[in-house]
Amino acid sequence: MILTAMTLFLCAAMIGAALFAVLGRSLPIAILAAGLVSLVASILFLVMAAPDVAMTEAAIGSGLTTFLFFFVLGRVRRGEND
Amino acid sequence: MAGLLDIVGGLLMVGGTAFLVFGGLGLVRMPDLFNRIHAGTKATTLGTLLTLAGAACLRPDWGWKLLLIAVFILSTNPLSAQVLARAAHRIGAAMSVKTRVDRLEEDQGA
Amino acid sequence: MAEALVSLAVLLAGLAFLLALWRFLAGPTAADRVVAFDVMTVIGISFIVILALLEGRGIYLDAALVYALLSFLGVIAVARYLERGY
Amino acid sequence: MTQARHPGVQFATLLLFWILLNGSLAPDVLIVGVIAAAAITLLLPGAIPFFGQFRGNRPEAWVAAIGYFTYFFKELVKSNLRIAAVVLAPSLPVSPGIVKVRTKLKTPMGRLLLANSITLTPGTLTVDLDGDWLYIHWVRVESVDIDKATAEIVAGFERYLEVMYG
Amino acid sequence: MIKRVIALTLLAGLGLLFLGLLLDYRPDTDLNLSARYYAERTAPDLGAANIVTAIVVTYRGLDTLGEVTVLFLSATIVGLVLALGRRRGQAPAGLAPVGELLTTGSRMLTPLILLLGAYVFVNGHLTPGGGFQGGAILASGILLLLLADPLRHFSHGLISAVESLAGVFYVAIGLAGLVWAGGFLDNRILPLGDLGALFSAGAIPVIYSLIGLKVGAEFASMLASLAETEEL
Amino acid sequence: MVDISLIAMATGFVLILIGLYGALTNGNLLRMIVAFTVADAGVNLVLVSVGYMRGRTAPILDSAVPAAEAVARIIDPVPQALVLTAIVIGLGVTALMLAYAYRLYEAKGTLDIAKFSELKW
Repeated sequence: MILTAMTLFLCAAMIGAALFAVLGRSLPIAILAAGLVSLVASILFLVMAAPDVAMTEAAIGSGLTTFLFFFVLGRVRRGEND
Repeated sequence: MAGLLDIVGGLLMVGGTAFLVFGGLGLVRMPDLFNRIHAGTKATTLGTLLTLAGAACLRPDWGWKLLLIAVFILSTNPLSAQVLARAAHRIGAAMSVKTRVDRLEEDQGA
Repeated sequence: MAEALVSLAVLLAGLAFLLALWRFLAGPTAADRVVAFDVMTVIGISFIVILALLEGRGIYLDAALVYALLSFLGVIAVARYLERGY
Repeated sequence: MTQARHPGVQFATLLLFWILLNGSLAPDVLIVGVIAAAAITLLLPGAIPFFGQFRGNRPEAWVAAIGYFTYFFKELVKSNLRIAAVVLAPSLPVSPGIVKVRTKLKTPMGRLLLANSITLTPGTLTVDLDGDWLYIHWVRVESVDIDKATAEIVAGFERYLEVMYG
Repeated sequence: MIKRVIALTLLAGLGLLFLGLLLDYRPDTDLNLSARYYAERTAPDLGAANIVTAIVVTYRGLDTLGEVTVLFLSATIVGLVLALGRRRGQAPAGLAPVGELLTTGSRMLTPLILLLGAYVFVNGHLTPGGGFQGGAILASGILLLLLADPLRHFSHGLISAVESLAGVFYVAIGLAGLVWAGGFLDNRILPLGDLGALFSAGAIPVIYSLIGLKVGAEFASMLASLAETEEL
Repeated sequence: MVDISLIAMATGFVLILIGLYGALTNGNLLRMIVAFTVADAGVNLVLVSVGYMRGRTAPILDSAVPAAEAVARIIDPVPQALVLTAIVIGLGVTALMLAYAYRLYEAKGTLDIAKFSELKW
């Protein structure tokens, strides 16, 4: 019961974040929203009794993906300032 | 006596999540970025610590792992808040009109 | 009794998550969103601990451990981007 | 800035964390833990151990450590109650500002702990650390004078940390 | 505009397809045959407590070898692609300096992150996690070093040595399984031990540790080649 | 009461659609990659939800789930094993795409695919 409520809530948050990631105007914010999708997905995997998958998503989504995107974005921004 | 420990654990968890709510409320109500960082960092740190303590009361056999999570949160949470505050100040994040003094700005301008 | 309190804790954590989500969607600047993101990660740790309690599986805590130690990396990456650190 | 290396302390700290992670003292856990801790210690010579630079050989440092943790948790709870009071008040009573304070601590670990503690205590947030100067964002500025602000914000922790880390 | 209409039409079709799948879907109430086999036979045959790990490392070990190879290839290609555009001799101007607290914090926390990674892949057969997660955590430790010092130079020799040694031993253990046990990547070349102990499940912890080192080295080499797109 | 796996599966499908929409309609390469990661998360969610069964727990044996009760207590481990590697490979693919995007940017000075004219005829 409480699990179902939690799932519904998390799914709604996830769809909102995904829409934000795709339709949002600014690119850094879109990347952050994609990170949020990954966070919520990780909790959802845990709700669905998949701790291995949740842990993979945690290890990868928390730092590495965000950094890769922002690194390339930073280099592009530097190129535009030159 | 296990029943008492259970109730204490449950109450600790409710208290911790209540602090999380205060943090969220602060995040929404505070006027500028730095005040939001205040609310976010402090409230979530204590809130999570209390939640972990509550879980430790309910399941004492998980104690060591919960202690480790608490140690990690205590050492990483303020660090990220500090780095973010520094970055925000460097890019000149808007400060609330109520702000009275900014010594860092004065020193960097000099 | 403890069950009811834990359920109440889930509801409160969900409310906190919702408030942080509102700040995330409202902005106004990228740095505000990063703060909201950080708060949501920490609330996620609480969620994971509560889930472990509800399911009665201590092994779920390992995921919380990973988030507790790694979540600040994302925030630092964004902060360094904002201040042009790389 | 002292650059003293503490491979022994680093190794012991990592082994302690390994035992806490595994939650067991079985011989096979210890063997793997020794290998992993030794490898990480060798691989990262510039690292500061978690309890590095702690003056564990002096008894008063341990007393100060206990005092520090008591004071820290008291302040943490106090700061949260204050945040809750501010957030729940309809008028939102804040008068923020960034003030400058001085620290006497010299070791990196002591300074990091000081900055982190200040971030978690009532109404203060470390924004920058530059030499001897700390820049603190204060939700309710009580004094812009350096000495007064130092006494208000830093002194409580520095008293303990000075004994612990120097 | 026309592009958007075409995209929406395509997606509407795909959405109808998904809707059909969703409406027809009936959740299972009991394990299917293969899952039942894994659930029954993993503990007695392989001695691993984590069935997912048993599947990844042993039952489908060959696939995992392929996946590690895919990762290796993508890391290599990232390195090659970025090396083509490397700009030499340009000191990046106006980089924000790293604060002292972040430097100290990274010196304090990096060993802990690496230790957590080691814990995750050594305990892959007992707790959730394993080589892939542990490797990603190791790479996160490297990432923290990089964030604290953006101009840091990583030793490519060390990274590729770890990567290739781990790969060679991985294949060697697989071949040893072919010779001394039932087949390629069979874990029963070492004693199975007691269920739940660290030294159990035969070669699974060893294989997963090697995978962890290999994955960590691959991600680390991706990070290093990104960081070195500008050489001083 | 709707089943958890159905909710999650529906969400996964919606995420795939959102991600594909973003990848198809955006002109900016980096945005396309972000949309791709969203779709990736959706696919993983669908796969995991296929393996979930109500009232059962994770396929890891310990004191809470002894080996003798495993068949009655655990969920299907196979989709989890698939998704586990899919996520890691997804990061590898993302890194590869980002490296290509960065090279393209260096070569052309833009990330807008409408300006890459060699491929048009």
